[in-house]
Amino acid sequence: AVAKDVKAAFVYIGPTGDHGWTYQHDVGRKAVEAAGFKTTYVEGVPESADAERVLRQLANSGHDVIFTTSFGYMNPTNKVAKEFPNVKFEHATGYKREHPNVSTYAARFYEGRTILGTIAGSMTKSNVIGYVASFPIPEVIRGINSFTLAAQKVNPNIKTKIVWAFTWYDPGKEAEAAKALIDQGADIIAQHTDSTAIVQIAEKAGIFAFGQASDMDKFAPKAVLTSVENNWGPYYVDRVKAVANGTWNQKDTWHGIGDGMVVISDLDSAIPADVRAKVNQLEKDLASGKVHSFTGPIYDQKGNLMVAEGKTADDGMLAGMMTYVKGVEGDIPK
Amino acid sequence: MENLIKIIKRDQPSRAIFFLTPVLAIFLTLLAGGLIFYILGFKPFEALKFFFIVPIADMYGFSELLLKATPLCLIAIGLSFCFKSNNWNIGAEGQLTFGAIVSGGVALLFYNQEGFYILPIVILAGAIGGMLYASIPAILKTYFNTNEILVSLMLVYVSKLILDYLVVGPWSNPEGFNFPETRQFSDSARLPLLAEGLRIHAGIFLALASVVISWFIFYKTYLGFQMKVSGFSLKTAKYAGYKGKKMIILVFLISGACAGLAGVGEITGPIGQLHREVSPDYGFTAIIVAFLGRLNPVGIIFASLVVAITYLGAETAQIFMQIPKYTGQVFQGMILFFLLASDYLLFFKIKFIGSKK
Amino acid sequence: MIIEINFVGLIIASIMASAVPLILASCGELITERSGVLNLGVEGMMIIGAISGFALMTVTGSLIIAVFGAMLAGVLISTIFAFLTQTLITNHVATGLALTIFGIGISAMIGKNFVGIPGKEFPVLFGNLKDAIPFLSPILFGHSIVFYFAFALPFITNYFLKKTKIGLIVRAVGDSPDSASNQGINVRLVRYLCILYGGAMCGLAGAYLSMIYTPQWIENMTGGRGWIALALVVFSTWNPIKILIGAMIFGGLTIIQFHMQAIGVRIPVQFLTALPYIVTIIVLVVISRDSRKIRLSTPSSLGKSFYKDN
Amino acid sequence: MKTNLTVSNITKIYPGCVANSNISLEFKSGKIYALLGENGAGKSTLVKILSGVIQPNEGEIILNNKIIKLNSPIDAKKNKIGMVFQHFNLFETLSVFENLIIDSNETRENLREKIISIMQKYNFSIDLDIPVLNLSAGQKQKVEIVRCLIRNPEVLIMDEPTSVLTEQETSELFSSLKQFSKEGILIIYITHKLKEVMSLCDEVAVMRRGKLVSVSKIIDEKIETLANKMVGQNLKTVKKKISKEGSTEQLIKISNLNFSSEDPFETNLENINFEVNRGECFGIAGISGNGQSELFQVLSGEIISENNSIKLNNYPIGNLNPQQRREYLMAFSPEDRMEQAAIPQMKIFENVALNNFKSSNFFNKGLINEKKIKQHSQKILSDFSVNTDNVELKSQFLSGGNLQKLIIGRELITSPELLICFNPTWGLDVGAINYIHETLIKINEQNKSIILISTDTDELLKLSDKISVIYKGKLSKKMNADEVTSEKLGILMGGGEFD
Ligand SMILES: Nc1ncnc2c1ncn2[C@@H]1O[C@H](COP(=O)(O)OP(=O)(O)OP(=O)(O)O)[C@@H](O)[C@H]1O
Ligand SMILES: Nc1ncnc2c1ncn2[C@@H]1O[C@H](COP(=O)(O)OP(=O)(O)OP(=O)(O)O)[C@@H](O)[C@H]1O
Ligand SMILES: [Mg+2]
Ligand SMILES: [Mg+2]
Repeated sequence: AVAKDVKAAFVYIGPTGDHGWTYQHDVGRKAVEAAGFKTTYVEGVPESADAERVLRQLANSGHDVIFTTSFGYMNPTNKVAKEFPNVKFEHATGYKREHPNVSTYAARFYEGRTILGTIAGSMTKSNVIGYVASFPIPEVIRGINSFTLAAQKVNPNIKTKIVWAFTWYDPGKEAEAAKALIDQGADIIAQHTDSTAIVQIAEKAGIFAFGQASDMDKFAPKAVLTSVENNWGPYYVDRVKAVANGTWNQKDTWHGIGDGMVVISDLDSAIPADVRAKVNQLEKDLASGKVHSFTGPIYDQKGNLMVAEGKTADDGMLAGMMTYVKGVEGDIPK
Repeated sequence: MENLIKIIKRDQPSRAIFFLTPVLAIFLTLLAGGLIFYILGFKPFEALKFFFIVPIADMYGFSELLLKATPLCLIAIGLSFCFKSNNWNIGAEGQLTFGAIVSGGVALLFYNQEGFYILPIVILAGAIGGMLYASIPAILKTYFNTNEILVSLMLVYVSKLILDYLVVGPWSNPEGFNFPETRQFSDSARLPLLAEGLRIHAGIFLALASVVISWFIFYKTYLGFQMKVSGFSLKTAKYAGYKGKKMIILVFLISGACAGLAGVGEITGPIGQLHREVSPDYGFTAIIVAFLGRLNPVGIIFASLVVAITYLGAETAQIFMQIPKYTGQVFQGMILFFLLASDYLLFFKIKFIGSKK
Repeated sequence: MIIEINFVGLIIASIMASAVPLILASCGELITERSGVLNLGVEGMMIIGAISGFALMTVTGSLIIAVFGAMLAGVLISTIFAFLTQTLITNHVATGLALTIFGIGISAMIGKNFVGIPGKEFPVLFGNLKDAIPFLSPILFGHSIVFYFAFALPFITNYFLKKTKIGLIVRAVGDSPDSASNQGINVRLVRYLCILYGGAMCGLAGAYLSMIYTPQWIENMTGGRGWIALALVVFSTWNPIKILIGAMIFGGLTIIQFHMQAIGVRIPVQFLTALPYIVTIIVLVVISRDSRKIRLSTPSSLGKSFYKDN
Repeated sequence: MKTNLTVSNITKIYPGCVANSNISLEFKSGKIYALLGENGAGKSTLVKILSGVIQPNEGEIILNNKIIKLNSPIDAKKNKIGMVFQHFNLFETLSVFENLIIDSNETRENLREKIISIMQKYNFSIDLDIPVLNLSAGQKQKVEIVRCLIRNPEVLIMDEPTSVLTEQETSELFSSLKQFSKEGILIIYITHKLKEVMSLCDEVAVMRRGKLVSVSKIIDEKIETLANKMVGQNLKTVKKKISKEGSTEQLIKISNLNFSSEDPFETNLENINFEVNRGECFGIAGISGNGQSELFQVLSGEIISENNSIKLNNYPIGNLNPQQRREYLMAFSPEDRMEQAAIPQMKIFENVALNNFKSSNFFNKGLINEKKIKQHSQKILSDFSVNTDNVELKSQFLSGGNLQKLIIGRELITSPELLICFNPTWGLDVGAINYIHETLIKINEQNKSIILISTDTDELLKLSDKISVIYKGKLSKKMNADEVTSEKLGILMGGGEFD
């Protein structure tokens, strides 16, 4: 096909303006448009039976590649892919690739959290760091662990207090969770949920926080020290071009800082120069692979060795990580 | 100048108007909808076309309409039992969810088995789940005088949290990396599809059966008669000697069973597993369907199709015209507003007379 | 020790902050219900208030315009309800449900362009006294004007109903619209005004959420608070002071669950989240058992249409 | 100053009925006027126009030589016209004081003083701070009157004020009214009780079917002449029943029947005892609100009681519901025709099906047997001379009298052993009343029994063999109907002689 003829569709779980997960995917979509391709998007598609119809409708109406950007679209994506072998499907954060026209992709957000942990550990005064989490799945546990390991490295006395919000996006709930953590003495808050409510609460309370998914600095200029940005644009442009050139093939992509899928936003001026220097170096080392977020020795909460000294956790272990490392408070909800 | 229009109370509510007002309401909704599209900067006719015609222009689209209408129709039929007899069950969404939980739990027990007996058990479990859940507001209403509107509604939140707990924790797929979903059900626990390539499944027969059965109950049985009497006047029902408490519990159970079946239809039909989002608020939308259908089983069939279109149309209009998807909900609210408003014509005549000086 | 006390004070302040929208909406609905009108559209009116407040703030930059605009939006949307139920004599329950569905839809539609925009900081009063007194300071100082208004409102409402002429008329209409009408009270007008007032308070409650509590717009951000507000009115047996208590209990249960998590209490999170709803049901059951009291405190004409022909 | 009120050419038309047709009347202060007429004559309509509640289609109201427009009750109040309505216009859950001040603009303190002085002057004693629902009917009426007096009315209109009052309360009211009249208040008094007119009023206007029939001085009238004007014909009156020897075979026995209600608006029943023999009519008199409706519900089974407290033919039926009691050949005709005994929006035959009993076969194995019900309904319509033969007609299109005939017919066509009826002729006109009375007498003649709960003492005296009075949920001793007088009943109804 001629390159310009390729049409890409994006299916979003939330509204494009959420300044979190969906917003970043839409930034990626805009990059695809800028590269000269036509795009369509459908926002607010529930993960119920409706997702399948939307996918089919998109596949049916001349789209060549469809990006399904939420875990819950995994089964519908594979199902519709079977019926439309000529359409390429790209499913974010899932693991099923049942047909040759389905690829999966995800980002190594945990690398970003290593950086956040380093900053938090260096800057906390109360030694209590709050962490608002969404769902107890490996991705989130991995984030908590890499964050805590990094923080401990610079400050062995810190504790990470976790509150599970059981939502990816519910600002009211996230705000209440953040408030509870602040009342419990946390002076820095990290989040693995998508709204900007938490950084806003931190701003009001006069403490520090980290943005998630997008650069949330403008929502809380004083509180936000930095954000871990999801940068899907390069990948999307790459994959759509591959479709256009006929070079698209099934892949399982897991990119981190090195490939630019995970980006650390500008560091806030509140971060002291020495910490800043350390972080900049760490970012480079993570990108080059010189440093790995999960380098042994790593112990779990009970003191059992998870990763031996000098070893790093392999991707299989990371993908199924369902235990806290030492230093994280509480249990993983069952 | 005064009294250009005179409003007169009708001696007898007109039967023709009784069935015409829903049509009028739909017409007015289209009109107002066109206006909203125009204000939002879209071409009204094109938008309405994408909203109401394109989604069902082909066989597949039509089958999707039926698929969407199936749960709405089932729940609305159940709700009409409650509404007809003056019981305000607005927690069908919770009953649907709980039905899905119970039937899903049973289906998961059989995840690695096949057998003809599995599906009936799963379906039955869903109906029972819905009934159990509906019995809570019913029992609290009959024995503790508790407001059923609020209780049934609070229980919606609770059921969604129970589902959440189960799919995140104990029932999550052991091979699924702890993602919040269960195993896929075995094929024996899935409702059979009506045609290859379409998603429309045997659940539609449950809906149709509910229509026929409810029509029969409403108009041909003592139970239906008792419900009608209770709906008009609880005092009369008491005087006639009807067992009021039993009736309240019964209509809630029927309503819960229908909602539970709708839940079964979703999870053993198009979804095939339990996850956090079993229903996009079918339980609430079905309230509109029940009213639009005038609590009449045949009317509910048409109403469920009309309301189902607003779901599909909202998607199509978004894909092809970038019209915000919420227009669907706005349409649903408007239909109900206009229907209620046009009911005025049932009881009042509006007469245009010459102006007085 | 001072830290401990402050900690409790902080928690109480958080609970109060989360109770504000409930108090506002409940007190508004209470007046509506006292006039005999059951408006189940609280959720819809709140969400309209939330988007209107946020949108006006973003567009005009004026917090005052935004707050009053949100109340006006609540009034406008409740006018639909008033017109339908009072002029066209429609069923209160069905109309209220339609209002909620419509409100959620239209707010999301309007709000499309306002998603992901940061809110403006809402000024707080007595912010400088925040650390002045242990325990009391976080409770008393450093809140928005809406916060203080909300905690005064139950008392104002109580005074209004018990001591003022108009309050008496509202109660009379709710008790017996026929008698009121024969006394020359314009029942329809009174009910219209009570509905619109309820709309204004729900609008304000919504604006509090989108402008102060979590200053941004998110679809469906009221998250069922409207229904809780309705339950609180029953819970209070139509007594504004008890609304205060109910809202604090509900707000407390909502906040405490996160603290229990942070402390490490091993109860499934979903159970903690469900707790406020379950407690609400239990409280409703306990209160409703005393049918004598319910009968005496429920406005006699609640939910019944009034039609006068002549 | 002398007040002078004139209505001229008042016409009020309701869909399907001319309630007032071209009425002209003149009233002057210092006198008490009676407005007399049978049910539906249009009396209430006329005074509702005078008090601004409704507006006439045509005609004028002239007060002190000025035409006044009464577009709302407020206008009437401004013109110092006060009205006490036929049905209480009070707010039950508000306090007496709040009820009194609701339409006034003065401060609470001033009003309280004023109210207390009015109450002292006329010797009314009512606690101002208790809710109205705790008051007796007589006290409620006084509240209504005080509410008018606060505004120093020049015109005071009373619409059938005595229907809920005891004899004593009535005479107290009359002396107050006479006092008001002496003080220069113009009084318009509505009633269809002739004796009251004779003892209270100076002039009388009689209405019939919306038209003014006559205006005359009371000294020129006699009860008989007024009655004829009111009814418009020389009525054949139903023969008062001759108490025959009667059977001594007991049909129903009520013993130690108690009921305590959770509803604050209801009356508790205390230790009710009575029995009714076959062929006997047992009358229960009393002012409304003294437990009649609770007693009716207990007897019909709408409220279940202790099983042995009600025995029919020695068989305990206290915990049977109405449907089960119908199987034992009991029948019930409740007070509220439109909201309880029938459903106006349903068709005649559907309303007939409300009285469902096994042998009727209206419902067979849970299915509706429409044919059977319609046949049965047809028979009721013809046997009880309801003026339609269309069983598909919605009941709301029947007039009050015809609806009552349908209900009584429905209850009687099963040939019950015992009919329990509650105010069976309430709101009906004379023709219909006669028909119902004849029917009830016929039942007794067929050796069937009746329990007649009624607030109309004339009716009770006419139809009953034995009479008791219910007062505050207690039942008086049983008396032979031919030995009691209406005075005696009056005393009992007012609570006299109830230990
Ligand atoms: N709102 C109404 N709509 C239609 N008809 C009405 C209305 N109100 C009264 N009527 C009719 O007008 C007629 C006169 O009624 P009105 O109440 O004046 O009679 P009344 O003389 O007061 O009788 P009663 O002794 O029963 O109180 C009756 O036939 C009644 O049915
Ligand atoms: N308030 C009202 N509103 C509407 N219609 C009414 C009203 N009151 C009475 N009607 C209708 O007016 C008609 C006459 O009613 P009403 O009870 O006055 O009859 P009636 O002439 O007294 O007959 P009967 O002698 O049988 O009692 C009936 O059809 C009744 O339904
Ligand atoms: Mg009258
Ligand atoms: Mg009549």
